[in-house]
Amino acid sequence: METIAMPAINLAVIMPEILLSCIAMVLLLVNVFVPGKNKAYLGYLSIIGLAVTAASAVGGWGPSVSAFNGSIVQDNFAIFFKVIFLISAGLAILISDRYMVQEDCNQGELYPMILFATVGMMLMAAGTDMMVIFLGLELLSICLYVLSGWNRASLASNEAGLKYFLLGAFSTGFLLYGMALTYGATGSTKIMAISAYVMGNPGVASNPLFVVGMLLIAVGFSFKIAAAPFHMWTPDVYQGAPTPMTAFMSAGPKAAGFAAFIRVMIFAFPMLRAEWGDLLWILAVLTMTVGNIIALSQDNVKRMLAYSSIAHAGYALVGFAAVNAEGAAGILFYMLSYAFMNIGAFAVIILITKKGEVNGNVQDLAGFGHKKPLLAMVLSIFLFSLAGMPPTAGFIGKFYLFSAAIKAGYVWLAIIGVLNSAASLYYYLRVMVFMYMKDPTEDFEWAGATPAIAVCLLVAVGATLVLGVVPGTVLELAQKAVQF
Amino acid sequence: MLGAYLPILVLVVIACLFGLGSVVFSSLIGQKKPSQVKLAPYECGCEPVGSARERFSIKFYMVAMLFILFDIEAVFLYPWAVLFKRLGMFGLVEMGLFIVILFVGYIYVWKKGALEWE
Amino acid sequence: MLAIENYLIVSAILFAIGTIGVLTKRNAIVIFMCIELMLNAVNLTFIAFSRHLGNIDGQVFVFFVMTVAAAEAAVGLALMIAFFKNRESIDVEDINLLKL
Amino acid sequence: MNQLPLLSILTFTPLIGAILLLFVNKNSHGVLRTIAMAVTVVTFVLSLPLITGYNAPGSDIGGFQYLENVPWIAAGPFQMSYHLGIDGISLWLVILTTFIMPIAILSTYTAVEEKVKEYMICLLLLEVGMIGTFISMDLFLFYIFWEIMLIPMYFMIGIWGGKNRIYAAVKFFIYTAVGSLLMLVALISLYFKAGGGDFSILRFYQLHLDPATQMWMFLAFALAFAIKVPMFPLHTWLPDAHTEAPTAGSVILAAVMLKCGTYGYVRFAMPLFPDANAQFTPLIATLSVIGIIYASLVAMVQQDVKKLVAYSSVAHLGFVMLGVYALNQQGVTGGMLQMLNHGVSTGALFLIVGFIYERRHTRAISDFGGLAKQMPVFATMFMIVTFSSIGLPGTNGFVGEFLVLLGSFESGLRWYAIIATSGVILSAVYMLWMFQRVMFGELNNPKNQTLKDLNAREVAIMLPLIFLIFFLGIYPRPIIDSMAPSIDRLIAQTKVQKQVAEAAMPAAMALPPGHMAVPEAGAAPAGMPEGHPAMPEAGAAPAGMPAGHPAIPANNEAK
Amino acid sequence: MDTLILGLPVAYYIAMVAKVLVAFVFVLLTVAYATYAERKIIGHMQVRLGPMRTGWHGLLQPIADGVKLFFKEEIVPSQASKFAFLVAPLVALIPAFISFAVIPFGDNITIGGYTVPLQIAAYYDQAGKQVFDVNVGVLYILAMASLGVYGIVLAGWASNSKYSLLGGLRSAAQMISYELAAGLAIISVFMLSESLSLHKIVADQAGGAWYAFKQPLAFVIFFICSLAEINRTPFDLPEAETELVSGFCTEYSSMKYAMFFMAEYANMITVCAVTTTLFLGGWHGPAFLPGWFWFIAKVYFLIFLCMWIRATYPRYRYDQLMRLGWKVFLPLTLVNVMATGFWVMFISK
Repeated sequence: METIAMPAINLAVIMPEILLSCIAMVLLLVNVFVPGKNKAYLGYLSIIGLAVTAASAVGGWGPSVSAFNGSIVQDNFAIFFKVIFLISAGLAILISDRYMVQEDCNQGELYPMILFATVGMMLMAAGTDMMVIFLGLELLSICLYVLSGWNRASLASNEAGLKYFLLGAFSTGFLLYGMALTYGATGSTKIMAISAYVMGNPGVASNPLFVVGMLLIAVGFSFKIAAAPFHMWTPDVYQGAPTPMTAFMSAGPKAAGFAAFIRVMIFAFPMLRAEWGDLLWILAVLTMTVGNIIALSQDNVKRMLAYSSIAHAGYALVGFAAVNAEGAAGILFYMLSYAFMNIGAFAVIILITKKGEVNGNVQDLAGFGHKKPLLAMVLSIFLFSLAGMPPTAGFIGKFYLFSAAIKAGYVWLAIIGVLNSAASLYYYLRVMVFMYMKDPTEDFEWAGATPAIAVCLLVAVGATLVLGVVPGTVLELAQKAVQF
Repeated sequence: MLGAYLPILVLVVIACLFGLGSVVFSSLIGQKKPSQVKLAPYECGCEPVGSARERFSIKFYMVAMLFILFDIEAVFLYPWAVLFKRLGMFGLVEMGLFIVILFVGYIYVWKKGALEWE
Repeated sequence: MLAIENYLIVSAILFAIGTIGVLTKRNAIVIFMCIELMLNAVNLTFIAFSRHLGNIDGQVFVFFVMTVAAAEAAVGLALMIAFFKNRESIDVEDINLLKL
Repeated sequence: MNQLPLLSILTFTPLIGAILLLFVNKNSHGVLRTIAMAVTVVTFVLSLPLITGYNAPGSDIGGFQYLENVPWIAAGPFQMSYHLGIDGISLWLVILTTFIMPIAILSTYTAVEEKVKEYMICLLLLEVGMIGTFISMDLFLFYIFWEIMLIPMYFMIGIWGGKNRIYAAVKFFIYTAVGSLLMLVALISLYFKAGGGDFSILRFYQLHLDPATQMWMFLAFALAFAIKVPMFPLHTWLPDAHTEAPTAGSVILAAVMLKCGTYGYVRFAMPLFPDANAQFTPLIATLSVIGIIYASLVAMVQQDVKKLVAYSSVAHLGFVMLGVYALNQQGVTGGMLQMLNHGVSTGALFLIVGFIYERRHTRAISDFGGLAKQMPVFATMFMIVTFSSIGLPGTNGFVGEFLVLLGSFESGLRWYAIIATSGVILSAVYMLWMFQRVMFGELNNPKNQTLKDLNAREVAIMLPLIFLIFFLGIYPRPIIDSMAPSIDRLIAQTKVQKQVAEAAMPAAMALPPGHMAVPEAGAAPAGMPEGHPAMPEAGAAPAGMPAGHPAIPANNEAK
Repeated sequence: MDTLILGLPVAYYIAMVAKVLVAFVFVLLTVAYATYAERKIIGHMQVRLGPMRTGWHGLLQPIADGVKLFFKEEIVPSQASKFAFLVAPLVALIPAFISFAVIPFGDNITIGGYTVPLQIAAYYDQAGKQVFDVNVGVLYILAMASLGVYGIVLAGWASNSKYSLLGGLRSAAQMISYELAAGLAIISVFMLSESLSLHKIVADQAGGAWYAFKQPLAFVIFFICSLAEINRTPFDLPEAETELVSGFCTEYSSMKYAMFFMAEYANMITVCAVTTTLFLGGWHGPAFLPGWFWFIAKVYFLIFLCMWIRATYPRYRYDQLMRLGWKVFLPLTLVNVMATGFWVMFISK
């Protein structure tokens, strides 16, 4: 009886994922074994878990190590993204408890669910086999379907969950079909093997299976990162989902989508660089423009931020279309900044809205700036950062993305990008107009911030400013992360 | 290759013919005296109340869902079982982990009361 | 053995049927079934290629796709039930609370 | 470099003040005002050593002194530094800023009664941005300060402005942001053209770009600055912003922020892109002259005093641009002086408008009349300021305008100068007419009959300005002297480099005859990105293009 | 002689048709007489006689029942979904009859120089070498078994009657619950046999090395689960006459009703045959009798066992039933799988 040769197992490579999964499972059991209505302690435990995982992930910084027969890799690129995911999960958890209590849906499963989604994202960033990427993506998506429909009593949340589910599953179909065709054309699902095959057989670039496969994969990922014209689900889902989950979705999973997208596109289809470069800039222009233009007319702040998040995906795509190290590093940095500023902005929204997400419109913010000056200032900082004004992280991120495009010769793409930024100013400023320049229409009922949210805001503001003023270290790390 | 499944096809055809044939035959020779009362759904002899297409207990859905999830695990267990001896120690440990993870979900479901049927 | 093209054509047709179904059907469950059809078309593609290439990866992929589809089904149906409870309908035309 | 980092201290003192204010109770207005006032005064005092310590013919790099250069961000292709320094041009703008700030704050003591805390914070942050803009030697740093400036100004207009304030604030913000964002793109392109290194303006001065590239970059820079200046036809935000802004805001906007635009031309747009500059000189001169005439005519028909002053700003800035573009010693000196003058006199005008607005809560000219009888001190000061604005000999305005016209007359812009002269006359017309309508005539409006004259605080605000009006008018020598070397350097940089470029051109032209279409407008704009010499790795570049590229000196020398 | 049709000799087709027909008729007869046997056995266990009138000791009773059912009026409830109502019994019946295709019911026999395996879906060439065999026979049987659920759910839903719907749903829930446990229970068999081919599994049990001895727990669980899966007493809740008036088949009459019954008995035969194959050594037995005899004997014994259980055990309550499946059998099977793994890895070596 011959034994089957096992691929080299290197558990150290997936240690962060293992740790986080274990923590999530333990929390899941703790949740059912410990009675009581207050589930906040699970959130704190999750944060400890995330911190431990982050430590374990960062410990792998350095030369890249491939494991499981080249299915998964521990490289700086993945680690940088993992940190982004962990941070966005941590921030999202910090802002969850109060909201969930307010909306009467503070089931303890929330936290393990977020952690599992984070594991999925980590797998997406680390996977070098389309199978692993797919599994990570689905682990993430399935958790997100649940999370966006978390508030069972709210019709909006139901709709968000269902819509996200249907469209997410639909896009998964495309992604998978693309993977299948690519597999058929190249004979492997491993990114390195595909790349080697393509290098060895340049003729494959004209193989319809391969080209269609690439296109379908691009379409699938575009769905996931909400790039126009595949963005239709985003506003509804973001608006309907519970606010902390919207914050989470807009930061972590989007970054994860980019991580996988970059890895697949840059490695697996190196020969088609010219073709997908064109594809990407079209996507970038469309995404930025559509996101910004529709955001202009939004009254609901959540929905406005949803469209703005589409636009931000467009900015990131500008860096992606540049296909150079600066662009990739720019995306990394931008995603990190975006996690801070966007979740921060949502945290403020959470504080403002009352049960049932009443007060979610920009008009409801009238006079807020004078009632709660500190909070309004914090929100303004986030919004300026989202708009890309110095001295905030958002500015540095955009600077890098547009620089990458300019360096790659896409000057006009950068110009479209900055014009879009200028357009986006209008709707970000609109929030501030209401906060500072309009008189309040009704009295604020102020529930007060919890310590957790305060910590979240503090971290987010601090990071937004620090990354804006002294971004050097992080940028350097981002640069190192993209030296594959 | 196709030959292996040809007998099955033949069997299917025969079974279908048998089933259809007996239905048709019985409907030909059976008597037919339909009346409105006879065609009403049975409800212990009373007038039927409301539609039958109503909602039913969520429990059935839970069972279906749990079935899908646990059944899918069999997808992994079957090929593993066939190759289990050749996989050796590694395979055993791996499947042990798999089952442990499964048990976490199982315990969760149990504690949540999804397996209760009151 | 049949040529690979036949399998690919069948799976492409199935995939197209699924896609069209998703785009035209109104009932969320039917849409979901169409999505499952798409996934199964993908599975067929994978298996055909796997067989054609003599490479087991494709079949392994199919295992995972099936698993994922099952998990998706569980979650998706739960979402539909939650929606139905609030809305008394499962028609996608009724998923209209959130509009531009 | 062992000296105190004076410029940094200067820049960040107001920031510290702003942070300090955060911790003060928002209801203790007195404390808030005092702290803000103290901080700006301290800043002003701190800026005085700059004047004494500035060594006009100094031999520091490129004429810059008080240099501070600390590496800041170094990641990827970029190398940004915290690089500060001043030369004769920026020195006086910094002083102007620090000088105007206490005055602006003093003027708000009664004008602003609500949200004092926020207001003061805004003012102090604004000062940080403005000083930073003038002293940055690193283009990236400059851009950051440039943008930071917008934020507090936006809030000042939007929160404390008049009834159209929101429209004005948003318009102001988006107008300026669009321009500066395009500048950002040009800035990044410029950096890549320069190859690796930092963003130092001194390094960029050494570049020899091909004319087509220069043209596009110049356009981007010029657009950003032109919006800020503002030049016709991009001036429309200014009357709105000015009219709606609170007094201190208008003062700062007019006195300092508009100068950022002209400063940008002098520091960046012109010396960096000499060829394009030469090419566009007629256009800019034309626009300046149109601006002068048009704004004067519009000012004439204004019913609102503040709006009138705002339009007069547009006209004055037109003079500044004309002078700067004369590109000779007199013209540039005149332009620079005019920047200072405009700061002083228009600032003063806005203050004066503020005074009466505070009293009467109206700015319509028709609401006034005969105020001179009621408010003699006010009338006197108003008159002095009006004369200064018109440019009567003896006041500062005269020196500047005279030098500008002289310079441009002697340069290639003779005809422009002649037309612009009519602007001087027009300005006299609208200013005096306005003065006459407000100050003289019957004191027939009963509300005006109870007006009080200026109080001590208000006089204290005005006195330094009036002093400066005369000082600059009578004895501008020290300022001109200290500016002269820097201006020479600027002219040399802009002109000499042009000659170098022209000298290099035939050699380059000899290589691919069809390629060099000379810097005609419309020449090879699309080819710019591909032929980019700084990015040989861009695989898409058409073969042969870089070789014939005039911007690669190595090639030319090899031939 | 060696004319090929679709690449296969004519003899193959002859043998195939013969095997199919023999098996089909055999199953049909067994079904018919199982109903009779059940009534007789239970009757005698309860000290009564059972059917006595039709023929000698009621031997013609099944035929009489059949004729009666043929002549019954066919009622299709007015609110029923007509097509589904018609299709449901067929969906229940057909899978029950075609599961036999992969079960080896005897040793190979040789006829006219041809080796003919007594398994419908298998073929040996002239040299006696196995050419093909459905190597995933177990999967095929599981697939067919799960198809049966559709018939019942469809019947319950199509009838548009509350009893039918509830009965159908209950039945479906029960069937899938136990299908799960049954499917997991037999994994330990595959761990020992290293194959999913029933042919190979039977071959492995030659010489009395029955898996029932090696895997007693799996055997017991599988058999009990199988009973539940085919809705046999004590798990016959779906048709629970007393509470649900026959459950999913409340609205059925005539031959359509009969089909559900036939399906149930055919399923019972299948289950017993599968149990025999997997655990009781298939057709292996003392050599003095042919393999197919042993096979039939074992199957009949198991059928008898089913009837015996029916005669002696009361019906489970629904909650007990679900608890048994989910909380007892499911974990037990998983534990059994791991225990088998450890046994093979550490002890049996």
